Formats: sequence, C-alpha cells, structure tokens
Amino acid sequence: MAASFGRGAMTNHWNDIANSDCIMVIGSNAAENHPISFKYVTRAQQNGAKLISVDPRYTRTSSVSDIYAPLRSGTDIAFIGAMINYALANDLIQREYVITHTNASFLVDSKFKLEDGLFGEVKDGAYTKDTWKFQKGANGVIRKDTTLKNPNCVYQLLKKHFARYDFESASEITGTPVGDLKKVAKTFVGMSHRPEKSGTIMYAMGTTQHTHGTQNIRSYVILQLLMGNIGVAGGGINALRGESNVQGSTDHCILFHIIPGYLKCPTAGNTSLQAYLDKWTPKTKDAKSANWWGNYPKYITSLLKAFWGENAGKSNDFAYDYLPKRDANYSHMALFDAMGRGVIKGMITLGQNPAVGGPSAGQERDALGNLDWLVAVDLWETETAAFWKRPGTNPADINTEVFLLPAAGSMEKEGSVTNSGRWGQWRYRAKPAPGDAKSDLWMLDRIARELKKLYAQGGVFPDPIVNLAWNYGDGDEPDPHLVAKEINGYFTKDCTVKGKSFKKGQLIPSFAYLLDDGGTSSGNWLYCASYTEKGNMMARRTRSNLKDDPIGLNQDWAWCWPVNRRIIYNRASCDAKGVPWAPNKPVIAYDRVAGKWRGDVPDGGWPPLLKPDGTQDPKAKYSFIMRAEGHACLFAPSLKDGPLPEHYEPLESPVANFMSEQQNNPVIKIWRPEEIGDSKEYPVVATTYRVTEHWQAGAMTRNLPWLAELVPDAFVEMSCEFAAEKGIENGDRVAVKTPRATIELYAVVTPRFKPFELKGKTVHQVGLIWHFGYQGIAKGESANMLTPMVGDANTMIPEFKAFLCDVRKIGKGGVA
Amino acid sequence: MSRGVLVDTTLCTGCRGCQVACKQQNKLPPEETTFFAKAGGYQNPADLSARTYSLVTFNEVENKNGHFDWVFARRQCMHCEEPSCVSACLVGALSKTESGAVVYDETKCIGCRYCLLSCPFGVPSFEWEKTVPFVRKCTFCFTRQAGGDAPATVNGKALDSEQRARHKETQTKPACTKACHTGALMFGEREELLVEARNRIRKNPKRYVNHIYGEKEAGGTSWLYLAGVSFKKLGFPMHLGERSFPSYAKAAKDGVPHVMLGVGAMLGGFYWYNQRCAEVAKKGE
Amino acid sequence: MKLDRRKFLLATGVTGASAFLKDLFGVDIDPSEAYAQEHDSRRGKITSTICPFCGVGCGMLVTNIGGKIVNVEGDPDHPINQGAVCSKGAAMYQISNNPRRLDKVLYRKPGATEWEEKEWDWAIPRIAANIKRTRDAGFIRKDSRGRTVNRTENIACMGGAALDNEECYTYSKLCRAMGVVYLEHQARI
Amino acid sequence: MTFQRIDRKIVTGPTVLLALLMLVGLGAVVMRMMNGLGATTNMSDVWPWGLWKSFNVMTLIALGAGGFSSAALIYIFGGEKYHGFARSAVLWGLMAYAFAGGSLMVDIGIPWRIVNPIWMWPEHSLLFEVAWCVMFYLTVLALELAPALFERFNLKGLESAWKALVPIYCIIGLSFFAYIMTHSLIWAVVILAFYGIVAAVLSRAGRKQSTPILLVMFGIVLSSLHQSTLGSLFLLVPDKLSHFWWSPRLPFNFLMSAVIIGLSVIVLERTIAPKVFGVPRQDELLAKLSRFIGSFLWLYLIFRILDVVVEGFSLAGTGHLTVAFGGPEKATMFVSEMFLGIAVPAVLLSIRACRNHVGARTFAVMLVIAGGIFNRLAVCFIGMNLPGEYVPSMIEILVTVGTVATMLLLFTLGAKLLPIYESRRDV
Repeated sequence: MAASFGRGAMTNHWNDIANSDCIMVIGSNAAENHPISFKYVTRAQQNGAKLISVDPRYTRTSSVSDIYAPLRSGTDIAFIGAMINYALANDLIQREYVITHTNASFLVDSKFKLEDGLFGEVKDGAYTKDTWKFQKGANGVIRKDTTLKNPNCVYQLLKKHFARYDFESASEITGTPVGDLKKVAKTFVGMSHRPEKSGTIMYAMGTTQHTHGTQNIRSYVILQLLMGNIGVAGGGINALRGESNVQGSTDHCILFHIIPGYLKCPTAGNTSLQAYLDKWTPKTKDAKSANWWGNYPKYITSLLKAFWGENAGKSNDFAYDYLPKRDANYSHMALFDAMGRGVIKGMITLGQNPAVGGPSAGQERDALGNLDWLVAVDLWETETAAFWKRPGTNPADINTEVFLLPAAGSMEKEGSVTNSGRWGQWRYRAKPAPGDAKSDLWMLDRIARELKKLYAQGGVFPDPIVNLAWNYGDGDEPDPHLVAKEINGYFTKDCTVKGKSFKKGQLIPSFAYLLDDGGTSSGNWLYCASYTEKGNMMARRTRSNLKDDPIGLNQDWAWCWPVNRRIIYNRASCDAKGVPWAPNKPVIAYDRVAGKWRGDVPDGGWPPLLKPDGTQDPKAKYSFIMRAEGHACLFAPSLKDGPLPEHYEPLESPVANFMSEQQNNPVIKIWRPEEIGDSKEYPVVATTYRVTEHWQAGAMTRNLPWLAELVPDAFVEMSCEFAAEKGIENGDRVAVKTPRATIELYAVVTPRFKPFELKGKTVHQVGLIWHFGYQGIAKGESANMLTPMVGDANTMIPEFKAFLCDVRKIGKGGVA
Repeated sequence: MSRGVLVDTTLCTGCRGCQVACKQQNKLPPEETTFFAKAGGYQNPADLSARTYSLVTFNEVENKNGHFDWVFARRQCMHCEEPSCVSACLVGALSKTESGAVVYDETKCIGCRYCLLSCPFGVPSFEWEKTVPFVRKCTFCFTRQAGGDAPATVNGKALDSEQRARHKETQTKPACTKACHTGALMFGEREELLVEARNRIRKNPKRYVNHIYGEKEAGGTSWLYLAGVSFKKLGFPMHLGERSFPSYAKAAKDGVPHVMLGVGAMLGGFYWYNQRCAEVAKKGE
Repeated sequence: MKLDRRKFLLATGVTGASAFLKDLFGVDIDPSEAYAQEHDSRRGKITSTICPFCGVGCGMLVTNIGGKIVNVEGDPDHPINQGAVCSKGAAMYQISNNPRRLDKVLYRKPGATEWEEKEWDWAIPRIAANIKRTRDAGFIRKDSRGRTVNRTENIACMGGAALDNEECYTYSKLCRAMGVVYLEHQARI
Repeated sequence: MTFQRIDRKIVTGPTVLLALLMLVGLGAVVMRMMNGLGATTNMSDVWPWGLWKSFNVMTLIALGAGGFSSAALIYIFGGEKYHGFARSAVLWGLMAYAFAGGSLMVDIGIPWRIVNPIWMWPEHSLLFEVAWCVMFYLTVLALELAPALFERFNLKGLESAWKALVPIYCIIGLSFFAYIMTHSLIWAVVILAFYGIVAAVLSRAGRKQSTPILLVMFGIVLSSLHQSTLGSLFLLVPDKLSHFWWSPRLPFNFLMSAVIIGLSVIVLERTIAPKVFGVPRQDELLAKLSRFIGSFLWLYLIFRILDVVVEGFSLAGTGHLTVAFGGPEKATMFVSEMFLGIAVPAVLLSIRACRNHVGARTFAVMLVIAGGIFNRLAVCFIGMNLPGEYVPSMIEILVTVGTVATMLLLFTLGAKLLPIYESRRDV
C-alpha cells in the first residue's frame, strides 16, 4: 500500500466500517481474528450493507456473510482481477475520482509491456525495471491524458492487462464457481462504484503471507481506487493488525529496513547524512504535489537528536555514523538462515516465539541451538525459551545459555499501544507485576545502563552506546511518560517556527514544526503531536456521540497518527472542488467562507484543486501527499515484482499457472530449494490460520485455562469428500507431511471445506491452525513445522498460506 | 416487569466472548476438554456443567433457504416464566425473582437434584466431583442486575454524567449480554423483546423462521431466540408444549387439603358404616 | 422491581443452623456474600487498559481490590468495543491470576537440563556482558568496500508487537545504538 | 388379639449373612461420603436420579405401603380378621420408611441438610410435601408400633399418655400439615375443625379404639398423599419420561400400585414368616387377602391401559407422539410390565385354586412386587427418553443391597425382641 498511497497502514479505522455499503472480507477472517470489528460490520449490514466473505473455507465470517465465495489459497489476484475486469469492461468505475486522485491519466513508457508473464527483463533475480516509468515533459512533470484515451495511459494499460482476467479464466484458477465470482463482482462493484457509495476491503495475513502478497494488496488497491473508495468514509483498504501493538512496533520500526517513523535504514552506500538524504528524499517538479516526504531531512535529524541528544550536532553529522548501515536483507528468514549458519551468536527476543511462529519452525528451533546465548522475555515459558528441552532433543547437546526474564503483563505497566486503526491509546497500570516480573521497559533500561557502564570502560566503537541519550528518570522504574515525550519530541533550543515561538525543552505541537537544523528532537515524527504541552493526547477518553459525529471519527478519544487524522488520504473523499462525494457521510468538506477544511483533520490544509468556478487554484495540492507525484498509484513502479499485479501460482502449487508460462513470482528468493514439494508427491493444498480463542504463537492463550478449554487441541480441517477418499473420520489422528516435516494432529471433517475444480482437476485443500506448540496447558504440534522458507518478493513475509502437503490417517480419534 | 434476553442467532459470529465473560464474571474453574467433545469440533465443552453456565453451540446445518450455514446458538438457563426447578425445590433454594431471574440460594440446598431432573432444558448442573456439592447454573447475573451506581472514578478521575449513565447501564446487564458486540444478545424487558423479535421476523421474513423460541415453550422463558433455521436443527427441545410443567404439579399440589378432607370424610364414613353394620349384626344376634 | 441482593438473602433466611454447620464442617456455605463483595466491579480501584490481544484495540476496565485483580471487563466508554469483549479479551483476568506466570528470572546453563532461579542483580550484568563480548567480537566498522557501516551481524533482536510503544521505541533505539541489523518482529511473519 | 415375640436365637446363619451384607453396604456408604457422588456413582447431570432414589426411596416406600393398607383394611373397612397382620406390617413399614429416609441421606449432596425442609417451607414443592408426609408418617408408624413396646416392657403410664396425647398430636399434626402445604390459615382451621369433630365423635361414642383409629386415619391421609405424590413428582418431566408411564394421572397410578404392592408384601412376608420364625400359617386369610389384591390388579390394569390410550389420543396430531412415548424398547418394557407384573398375577389371583395354592399365590405376589419395583425404576430412570444411559455403579448397588440386608436384619431383630406376631393360641 505504501507503494500505492504512501503509507502502509489501515486507511480507515474500526468504527468507520459501519459507514460502508459493501464489505469484502478477503484474506482475513475478521469475525474470528478481529471479533469486535464485527460490531461495525453488523451495524453496516443492518444499514443495508452487504458482507462478502472470500475464503478457502467457510468460516465464522462466512457464517454471517450475505455472499460466500470459496477461493483456492493464493489466487487473490485472479479473483480480484476478474472483478477489476468486470468494472473496467462495463465502465462501472468512479471516473472523476480516478482522474482526479489516481495516476490513471499518467502516460507510461511506451515500451512497457507484459510478455510471458514478465514485465520486462529479469537479471540476477530482479527486474531491470527500465520500462517501468512515466513519460515526462520538458519541465520534468509527468505527462497525462485526462481523457484516458491514450493507449499508454495507465487506465488503458489496466484495461488491457485485466481483460485477460475474465470470469471463466479466473474461475479456473481460483476454483470459485463462476456464479459466485460474478455475484461477488456485481455486488461489490455495484454497491460501491457510485460516488455516494463506498465499499471496503478487510484483509490480513491471508493476503500478505504469499510469495505475491504485496501484489495481492495491489489488486485490492486498484479495485478500490477504481471504485473511488480510498479516503472516504466506509471505504478504504483495511489491513487488520493481529497484535495489540504490531502497528506501533512497526511505526517504531523494529525491522531491519526502516528506522522509527518509516525512515529508511541507511545502507552502506549512504556514506554521509547528505548522501542518505540525497538518496531517500523524494523529489518532484510538479508544483501541485505537496510531496510530504520532502521533509525527510527534518525527520531524520530530529530522530538522531532524540537518539544521541547533545552528542548529535552539525559537527558530527548529527551522529549519523552511529546508525548501523545495512547492505543486505536481514529479514526474519535471513535471520534464521544466518543463525543456522552460526553467524548469529546471541539473540534477544521480547515476547516473540519463533519456535512456533516462524516458517519451517523445526529448522528455526534447530538454529536456536547454534546460539551462544539467548535472552527471552515473556510472561510464560514459551516454546522458544524452552527450545533446548523440546520433545526429541537431548538438552545436554545444546550449549546455548538461556535467560528467561519474567515480564510484566499489559495490566501491570503503563504505556501506549497503537491499534490497527492507528489509534495510540494509553494503558494504565492496574497492579504491580507478580514476584520479580518487570516491564520490558525496565529490562531495556537496566541493560542499556549496564552497557553504558561497560562501554564507558572501553570496547569496540563504544561511542553510540556511551553517547546514547538515555534519561528516563531516576527511579527504579523508568518513566514511560518521559519516553512518550521523547518520542513526541522537544525543542532543543529557543526558536520560532511558522510564526510561533517556542522555548527550549517545550514539547513539539506537531511534526509540521520539526526542524532539520537540530533545533528539534523527535524519536518518531509520526508520533509528534501525541504528547504535547496540552498533555498526553493518547490518554484522552471522550467518546463522541452519533449526533455530533455521524461517521464515528471519535476525534477526542485517544490520539491517532498522523496528527489525529482518523481517515488517511481523506482529501480524496472530495471532488476537485472540495465537495464530498458522499454528502451523507462526509469525512471532510472545504468551507469556502472560512477558507479551511471541516471534519476530520485533512491530509494537509491546502485548498482543493479547483475553485468553485472551475479554475485551478494555485495554492492547491494533490490529495495523495505522501506520494511524490501526489496521486494514488494504479500503476506502481516502485515494487520489485511488477507495477501491476499479475497472477502467479504459489511456490508450491498443485497446478500450472493458467495465465502464463511464468509459474511463480519471478523475483522471489527461495531459501531451501531442495525442500520444495511437488504436486505428485504432495497433492493437497494446505493453508494455516488462527481461531478466535487463541492468539498468535499461543503462549498468551494456551496458558489461560478458559481459552485452553475452548480449543484444547491442534487440528487440521478438511472436506468430507477428501476425508472419505482417505478413510478419515472426524476426530481421527492424521499425519500431515511436507518436505519440511511431518506432524500429527486431529482431523476435523467438515462441509465447510469443499474441493476445488481447476480446469477439470479436483484439488483438495486442508487448513491447519498454527497456534500450537509443546508448552502451555493446551499443547499440540506446530503447523509451522510444515511451512516453506520462501517469502514475498517485496516484504519477505513467508508464504504460510499456500503450500503442498499429503495427509494420512494414523489412528482412531476421540469423538465423544 | 420481567427482563429477558433476545438471542438472535443470525447475528452471532460465534466468538464466544459471552461464554468466557460468563466464566470470568462467575470465576468458574476451567474444564479439561478435548477438541472433539461434540462432532464438528469447536463447540467446547460439550455440555453445560457446574463449571460452564453458558455455552455457545456450533451447528453445521442447512438453513431455511437451502444453503449450508454454520449457526451459533447458545445454551444457558432459560429463566422460565414458570420454572420447573422452582416448583421442584423442596427447600425453596430456587426462586423466580420479579426481575425475571431464576436464582439459587446455596445456603438452603440439600443436593436432592430434583431441579436437574425437572428442568425442561437440561440446565442445572451438580458439582458431582465435590464432597459438599451444590447445584450450579446461570444466575442471570442477578447481582449485577441489582447493582447500583457507576464507579466513582476510572484512572483516578471522576466520570462525567454521560459516562456514569453508560457505566450504570452496562454494569447492570448480565455479563454475557454486555460482552456481545454484534447485538446477538439483547437484554431488556421481555415484553419489549417479544415486540422486537416479532418486528424482526416481519421485516425480514427471509432471514428468520417464524418462531420465537421461548415465547411459549413450556409456558415461556425469559430468554428468547430467533434463528434462520428450524430450532430443531440447533438442538433445541421441540416437544415441550406450551403448558408450563409446574402447572401439572400445581394441580396435584392444590389437591392436598382437599384430599385431606376427602380421605378423612371417606374413612370416617366407612368406619361409621362398618361399625353400624357390626352393631346391627350384634343386635341381630 | 429491582432485586436487592441483601433483601433477597434476608428473605430467604440464612438460618442459624447453616452457620452452625459452617463451623462444624468447615464448609463455607455462604460464600456468595463475600464473593459478591469481592467481585463487585464498582468497588476497588478501577483503571482502564487496552486489550493485549489483537489489533482492534478494545478498551477494558480492570478492578483492583486489595492488590489483586478481581475483575476485567469491557470499557463502556471505549468507542470501539463499547463494553463488548471477545473470548480472548474476556479471559484477560487469567493473565493476571495465573500460576503459570513467570515471576522469577530463570537461567539455563549451557547443556543443563533444568532452569535455575536467579536474581536480577545477577542476570542483568551477565546479559550485558554477553552482549558486549559478542558485539565486540563481531563488530563491523567497515564493509569490504571500505565504507563505514558500524554494524554487528552476530546479535539478533526480535519481538515487540506485544510491547508498549514506549518499549518498542527504546528497543528500536537501543538496538540501533548497539549496531544490531538483524532486527525483526512479528510484522514480518 | 395378643402378640408375642419370637423366642429364638438372635445370631443365626442368615442373620450373620445379613450383618455381613450390612457391613459391606456401610463400607460403600463410607466410600460415597469420602469421595463424593461423582466418583462413586454413575449418576450425572443428564441422569440425576439413579438407583438410590428409585429403589431405596421410591420402591421402599411402595413396599412399605402394607402398613397403611392393612391398617385401613383392619380398622376402617372392618377387616378385623386381619388384625394379626397389623404389627408386622407396621414394623416392616417403619423399616422401609426409615431406610428410605436413611438412603436419602446417602443420596443427597449435603446429608446433614436433610433437616432443612423442617424450617424451609416452599408450599409449591411436591417434594416438600413428600418430605413432610414421610416425616409425619414415620412418627405415625412409630406411634403405631409403640403399644408393642408398652406391652414388652410393661409401660402402663406411657400407654395411657399415648392414648391421651396421640389424638391431639394427630389433629394438630394434620392441621399444621395443611397449613404448611397451603400457607393458608383457613385450611389449617378447616382441617383442625374437621378432625377435631371426628375425634370428638369417636371419643363421645366411647369407642375404645378411638386413639388407634385416629392414628390410622392420620396415617392413611398421609400415605394416600405421599404415595400418590411420589408419582406426582414426575409430573414435572413430561418431556423426559416416556408417556407409557407419564400422564397427568400418574399420582393415581402410584397410589393404586402402592396399595397393591404393600398388600402383596404382606402376603409374601406372611408366607415366609412361618418358615423362618415358626409363626402360625394363615393360608385362609392370605387367600382372602390375595383375592383383594387380584381385584385391585384388574382395576389397576384397566386404569393403566386406559391411561396410555388417553395419552396417545391427547398427543395424536402434535407430531410429538413418538418422541413422547420413546422407541420400541419402551413399548416392550411397558407391555412386559402390564403382562407380567399385572395381568398374569391378576389372572392367577382371580382363580380360587391358585389363590389357595401356596406356590401359585406366592409366585403371583412376587410377580406383583417385581412389577412394582420395575414400575418405580421405570418412572425414575429406565423409562426416561434421555441421551446415553444410566447403569448403577457397584457402590450404588452395594449400598442398596446393604440397605435391604439391614432392613431384613432389623426386622428379624424386631420380631425376636418385640411382640410383633400374634400368639399361636389366638389362631
């Protein structure tokens, strides 16, 4: 989504789902994994909205849906492609929106084409991308054809590209009956392409955990942009986050490739701050483009000031040297690959349990044995912490020194978490942690202080540690308020910004006031405005009422990044004159009298593109301010695997790619090619998923008796047809085998799974829940023992959701 | 004014928040289960018990429109309008309150289990494993219902009037109905819920079968159900009839003083008659 | 009519005999009153929190009585869940009241078969020393092309999706200061 | 009529055997108390009432119905000739009721609370009525047996006190009973007045037996109430109990069968007693009594069959006929009960030759008793249309066996210690 809109987060928020006219849940099972979201789905349905559930199996989401369409795991692009084709072929798109807010009118390099499933030349596992660019005029501005007739314009390319995805062809790939596919397309497009209507897509890991996960999302983006559904109430593409603070932890970039605030992690080539800025600050020659990322220098400088305080100054390039520079991919799979090779000697894990949650978990468990030391911080004895005594191993052979540190639970510490809808919400401490348990912040603080002490006496390159700004109070407990304030940022000197005077040490009111000269510090520019001189904005507790806030923005509840904007890209909810597409549920509207936007915090306060008389407003800016060109990308050249989504089969697939000769995504990295199964030996498609009653790798729920009671065992679900073929009865023990491992679980035989017909071939699919492991009250084998080490070309997210296996009955089960 | 709950199974997503909220409200111990307590998995535990006052049932069925459906219903005490258990209890440990709840007072119970036997819905459970066992069942959270004011402070701050009203309203609801996010469990006055249920059926005849379970069953219950499939498919007892079970017992019980008189008179009469016969016979001699 | 609990109990009559039996058999046959007091969500110190499970971010109210968490239920003021909870959120009480919770630093020596309990004062310096030893042994000042990279590739840091923002930020910051590049969390998987 | 005790050795082979069985039963009771009901019985939430409720309580009370049936026969219906049966029937009744109560203490969850109904009065509960009836009736049986004690230990003072006070007890007791069953003072006064008048009439007429007659009336009122109410208990399970047994007329069925079973038990006991205790044989009287039983059986048979027919008609068209009656196995059980437990003995006892033949007569009453036991078990669990099945556990069976053994043992002791059986010279 970042490649399309500029940001990767859920565009709208939970309450806003109620404003939708059509909700498509695809690649997620929100009723089970984000149960309370259905408060708003149900509300929308009661207001007449239709709910569409697209899933390989009939889930609890499907059970309350108006339309259910099965699809074979990993074929979203073909499915959505057919919907896009239906919309384009029948001209059921919101044309004015598309012209105003997207790059549909942009002219693409005339040599760009798709041939044999490839978008050009692939060299050393990557596209050369030489044709993935827009035609530019003499002034450096992209050439456009707002009539959308130029054959090189994005719109025409799209039409051509998706024409191949007719219902019948798509159905052969997805296994969705043509009737269901048509019904979904007609309903979704019919309900949401009109300006006053909106449709939303709710997706999660079922979309991303594929070798073409990013392109799956891209297909949603294209559909939603054509429908005019981005930025509007009840619209958007809503990435449903699975953890309470996976949004916040991503915002703070506990990831190898970015640093807090989604700033790029410097690479070895960025040899100085200037080089870094030259490389990463986007530029535009179009005066109408706000190009918000042009503020890069302010954000990185403020971050360096927050990290190294007084020790970061102009004289030392703001301590830019202290930041580690990467020049490889250090993502999850690379990490465990390196650990397996013995490169990594020590590991710290805070509440993560890769022994259950990682792909090819068996190999991840083995890799842990190569560590000299492991520090695991958790509330429970997790599989990862106890990897050295897992079944089938001899602890004496494992020479890893393991520290298992008792952590405080969420009710036992104070701080904020950011939900999927980007709301930063403050949590209070209800009681102290039990026994010696401490908050992670306490532990980080102690370790940091200890390290500073050690490095003060010398060591390799001690400067970044010794000089690290680390002042979170003098008490036993570090003060989370001080951290929150540091994240928001302070003025580091008396100064005047945008006509307002500030004193040194004052909290910064919003990121618009950040400076690139070291006058401000801000640990994360996105959170600048979260904790200001007005107080802790994240702790606000005023719920709005429907009368004053008909679309449920709840602007006075907690705080939402960026700058309390509840629906991002909301300038796209209005036409070029600033009038909302949907007057019955406006997000923002331009008040000509006051000369400002009303409603939600707009994506920048500039006036709309056109004045009431239809003339251009010179002060205006385009709506997608996070993109250098100011428009949402129907055509997205920045991705690694193509500017347009194209169907490829999952790495392990039971069928050939019916769309082209190119079987898989051409630019993926396969870590262990010898462990890839073929469909002769492993004819069954497998996918993994979660259930309401457990959470992620399970430590937080399999240790809770009430939840262990609800789902006590690991299981694999399969169709009655497949079970009959294999002689399996409900409740039998079965073995599921892949080249990576074989695991034993219970079989759930259910009509909720149905075999797929793919060009006349019957393909069976089974589904495994993956929460289980060898620790806790409820124990069972981990489905991730089976999953392959291969990931998305862009994000390196592993392909958990589609792989091949074989299933065999091994014993009578315990059906009561 | 008797309260009840309208369970609209068509709105339930089966998240089981209500089931666990019930456990947390009553601090019920967990049960050791296996996944296959009931065919189809998921539904767990298999049945209500002294540790499980409420249970979401999972039903893979064909709905009234002939489509496959996964329907989630709910079992707990139905809080009958005329409860068999109350009629049964010989120490008055069970009683129907005016607010609708059928409540149990464990200080009286002797553990005879007549309430278990008599319940049309198989609800009350006995703590079989204990040496001093009690009967356990859904309380309709009557302690919550009887609750008073909202808390004085949250996070040490006083609540405003809007917040107070909200807190008061939700904390006097049964825990399950508070937990429910989709509105599948609707708490209110029984009469109003019946009106609501009839409206829903009328407005959406395709969605619902024309039957409000609990309106009349065994004399009516405080908990009412709507569904898109026949209640039989959801495992509800269908043969209870509309007459309340206690009415049978009441007929028998009301006869007691009459029997006492009648039998006495009859005995006296016979005695007198026989004595007269004997005297006459004696005189005859 | 509202049912007053106290009246209800009086009406039903807690008899002297049952009190006698309570003494005689040690059976607490009227725990309901104590229970009601202990679990009355209006008493005690009430704080708000956000559910630690999925990303919906529901509000919860936690009741602390006598230092113990006695009740956790949905926050009616919260605009998202408005008091509602799912099965996981409803089980939050058991995160706090759970004998399986770790309450001691556990340490496992290389090759050992069991955990040993340790004190923080022992563990923190040892962990820091491990970090320093490993970092110092593998720190890369310059890459093969002579460019300053200042990174360490032999320490990996993971996790964070369940932590508070303040913890995530300090974690991110500390790892960067240590030069860690193998830094990953749940968002990737 | 004079009575004497059986002057035989107390410790004999059979009594030792009974004592051993009693000890085994006692051990089982201890196990149940230590480990709880769940661990020791096969009862469950679905099958909450098992062998103990059905046999030890409901069946024993039916088996003890001889006390009131014979008393009615003797004192009310002019069957003076059966007077010799009175005390043994009362002793047996006392055993049956005492052990029914004792077993209930084993069966209920909190035994010491068995006294709770004494001060907790939910007038709507049928079981509450049974509890009070049984408590009162136990006192009635004890008072009825008291003269045996007075005779044995020559307690003249107590005997006159008994004569004077028992009528008052009966009247007050009936009135009090009426009050707690109805919570109506009016009913209490009405009953008080009615029985006061009866007592006054009796004593004015100078009937020398006014005390026992009042006591017997009290006993009969209580018995006809609780014997029928034991059936009424199951009026609350129209959804579970097969309608071969369930009907709104269940209390009448119970009362009738109780009388029949009670009298049959007397016949059986009177057939065995001469062999065991050497008391005189009463073949002629037993044959006469059996004729009564036979007539009652015909009546009962017709009533039961009509009952099922009426149920069938009332359910026809509701669509619940098969659900209500249950499967073919229920039908088989019903037909067996009707045939073997009622029809066959009815035929046998209607034939004079059979009545007069000890073997045939005994066989017939044993069939009646077996049928009665089956009926009570059927109503309690065998006839239930419930999922799964209930089979009593070994502990449950041992407790029941121990209970029966103890009753027999105590009855034997009673007969040997108290003047229970009529003297030979009176026959």
